Amino acid sequence: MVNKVYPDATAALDGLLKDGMTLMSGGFGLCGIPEALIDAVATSGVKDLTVISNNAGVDGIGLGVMLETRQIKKMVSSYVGENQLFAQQFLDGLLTVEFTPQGTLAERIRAGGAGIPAFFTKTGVGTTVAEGKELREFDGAEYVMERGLFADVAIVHAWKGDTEGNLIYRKTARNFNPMMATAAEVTVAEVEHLVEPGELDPDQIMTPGIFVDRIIHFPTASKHIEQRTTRPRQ
Amino acid sequence: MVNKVYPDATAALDGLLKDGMTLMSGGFGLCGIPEALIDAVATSGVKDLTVISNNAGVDGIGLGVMLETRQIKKMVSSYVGENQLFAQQFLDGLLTVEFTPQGTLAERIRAGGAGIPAFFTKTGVGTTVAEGKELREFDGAEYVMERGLFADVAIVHAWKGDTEGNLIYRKTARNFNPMMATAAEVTVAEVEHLVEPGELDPDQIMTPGIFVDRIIHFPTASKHIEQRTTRPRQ
Amino acid sequence: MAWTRDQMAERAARELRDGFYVNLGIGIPTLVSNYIPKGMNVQLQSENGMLGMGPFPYEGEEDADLINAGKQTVTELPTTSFFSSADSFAMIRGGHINLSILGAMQVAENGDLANWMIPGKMVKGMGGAMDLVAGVKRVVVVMEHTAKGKPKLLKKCTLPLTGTKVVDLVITDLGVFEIDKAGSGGMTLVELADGATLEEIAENTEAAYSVASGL
Amino acid sequence: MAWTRDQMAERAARELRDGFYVNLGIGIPTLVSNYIPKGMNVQLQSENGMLGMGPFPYEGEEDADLINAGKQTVTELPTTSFFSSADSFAMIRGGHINLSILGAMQVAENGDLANWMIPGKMVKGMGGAMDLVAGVKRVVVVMEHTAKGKPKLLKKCTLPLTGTKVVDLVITDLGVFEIDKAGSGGMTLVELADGATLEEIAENTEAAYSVASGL
Repeated sequence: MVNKVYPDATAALDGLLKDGMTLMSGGFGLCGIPEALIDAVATSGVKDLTVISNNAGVDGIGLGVMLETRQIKKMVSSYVGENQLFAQQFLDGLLTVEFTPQGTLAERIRAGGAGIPAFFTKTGVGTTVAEGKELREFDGAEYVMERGLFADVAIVHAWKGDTEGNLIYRKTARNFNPMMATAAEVTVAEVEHLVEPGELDPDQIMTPGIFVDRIIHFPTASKHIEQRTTRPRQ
Repeated sequence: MVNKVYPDATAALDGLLKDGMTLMSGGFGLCGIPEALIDAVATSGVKDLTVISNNAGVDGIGLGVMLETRQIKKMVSSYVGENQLFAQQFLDGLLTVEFTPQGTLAERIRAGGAGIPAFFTKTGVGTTVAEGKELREFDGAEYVMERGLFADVAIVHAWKGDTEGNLIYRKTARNFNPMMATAAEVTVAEVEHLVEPGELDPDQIMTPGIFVDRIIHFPTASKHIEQRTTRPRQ
Repeated sequence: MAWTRDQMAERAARELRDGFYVNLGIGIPTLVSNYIPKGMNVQLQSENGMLGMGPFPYEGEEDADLINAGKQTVTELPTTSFFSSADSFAMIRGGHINLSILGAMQVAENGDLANWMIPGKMVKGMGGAMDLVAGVKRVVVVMEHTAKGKPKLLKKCTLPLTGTKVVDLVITDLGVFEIDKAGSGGMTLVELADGATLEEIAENTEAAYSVASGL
Repeated sequence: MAWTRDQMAERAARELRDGFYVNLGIGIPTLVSNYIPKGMNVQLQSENGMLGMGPFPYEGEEDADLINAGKQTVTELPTTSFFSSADSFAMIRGGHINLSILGAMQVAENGDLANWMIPGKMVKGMGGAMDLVAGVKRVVVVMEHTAKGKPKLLKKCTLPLTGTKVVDLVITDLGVFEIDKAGSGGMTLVELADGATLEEIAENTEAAYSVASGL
């Protein structure tokens, strides 16, 4: 019987990492990022990575770790403003970035996973984002053609998962994780709660197990908060 | 305060129906079809409809009702084989049909709701489905361009809904309902269980209330079974 | 002498591998689920929005909200998940299903497939067949070798196509044929059914094919 | 004399209607939520995947899995739903959000908007801004009338654009301007802020604009 469950992040990534590969990493800011898997990629020493991720972590946390180790050659992101090291490496010419509007990024990833090589969107028409891309009119409005994205490996974080690879995300930690899980040759998931098949309601499964090749139980996610905002008790 | 809850299907469709309009109707076969809303459209007498629905019901049930009343001018469907009356009206030239592969149909509806006017797919390349459509090569494979679909009114069936319009579907009754809910000027939902906001788990809501304009409580859905298949008890 | 429907399904089941996600068409392909080897984990996808399809329910336990792509009542398994039609076909189109086993009216020597309409007859529609053959990595056809005495394995399909260069393997009541759909290797007869002869196949096949060594 | 940030937010809140689904950008637009009239049902969308965004949590009740697009901890409401980024931007791109209120560096008289990068400075990225202005039906900009004494309402934006012909209304500390983004009506000054004068606006505006009758 195929066993998708691995003892830890390093074991789960064994054999998957190659210099120059393309990696998708879930999360929005530090919310819902695959912490353990990112750390294991950093520890592995794999380099010249193209990383597709909405953000680039913050200094020392999340993808920020891989910036410290200079493993990233190129980022495909919508916003990297929280990271000083990123700014410095970018200005020093050590890494490049392909800025993609957040919704276009999400849709490109979904398209990649759904067998759609290209689609048209209004987003970015008339801006630098559309430069060099095909423009086209439909029903009197102008659209730009964007391409699907597909990675060698996707790493995602979920709240619950079963040994079959079925995943459920929690609140806004869902974000880019479900699409990325569909858009890579191999998808590795870390879950806060690992359960047996049958323990998840089949109507509530957000990522069916078909998309998940390897899974680890990671109950100790640190889940950093970037902007801790509160209101006074009344 | 805007009130989305209507007393019955006829009230919920009041003012929305016009001859020659385009209607999306959820369901796969007779599973998850908006029974009450279909019956109310039939009773209304509106005619010359273009109906986008994966199937056309069976004789006397679901969209089959609207075939009896000859209200449908054109169907956009992937499979209509369960319906004798459909066959007869088609052969008599009383209605036309635009056959669309099931996955392309689902994706065209999703695209329409997601602001994507067109996308490329491998499905149908080299077949009659691709005739007259743009073909294009990406990374060595050939694809056909398909257009998004958007309707004047969508009618959908859900298991649970709240008065805000948030919907949850049950098992394979989900099918085309979630996409159709996003792809019309006005979406009307019938739900088996109508609850107050806060009673649905926000992580489990499949159609956010933003997509639902009107909703009715329909606890008495008859839910026909087309192929009752069973196995002997051992 | 030739394979029965069940023998054809049994042969098709030998294409399954542990961990596979598989879509089975209606007819003989549905029978394949009876021959999944014990201990092998194979999950069946139903394109109306279900992965991990279980057997038919016991009488009285049918659920109208729980049907397969053939509109038959089915059951859940512990592994089951449900999803929308858009997500289901994203799964299919995106190449995530390992194997599709389906029936056919005609298969051409280059892998072209026709299985959805006969001109002049009422057209029922292609359902999800075009999506499946275009999207699934490996497509296995299970069909009778002939229809009313006429070959179904042809040089070129005469019926409207479901897909072009999509079929990898054809299992008929007379034998098994591999098709090099991506290359120029054409069609090769790789197995004979019990009691079938090379002559019988030659007489009933229009398509050009090689015969694997050892047959 | 001119409007304060809160007065600008209060004015922007007058663009809300009962039943609206609204996306608020960071900065002054965030303050708009303080001025939603009592009894009016307005649901806030956060593009990272949430509809029905509640206020900041009480101290000690922050949830790292529950943040808004500004990465701030927020709370749920009874109306809340969560979804993926793809579904969130399908909602935005598909025109389902009634109103987007956001900040800007520059707005041109034809509705062009620049709010994401300054050449020569480190580029942080556009986040969801381009999707919002392209997809949301009605786009309201709230911004200071000038930056370091220089006009921000221009004949043509000099900074890289976020979107072309996307802005419907601009609320500054000096007044309110309508833009006929789809037609040829150009920009019209429709309200003066408390204490602002036509002369003050004329001196601080590069864009061509008409003045509504009655001002």
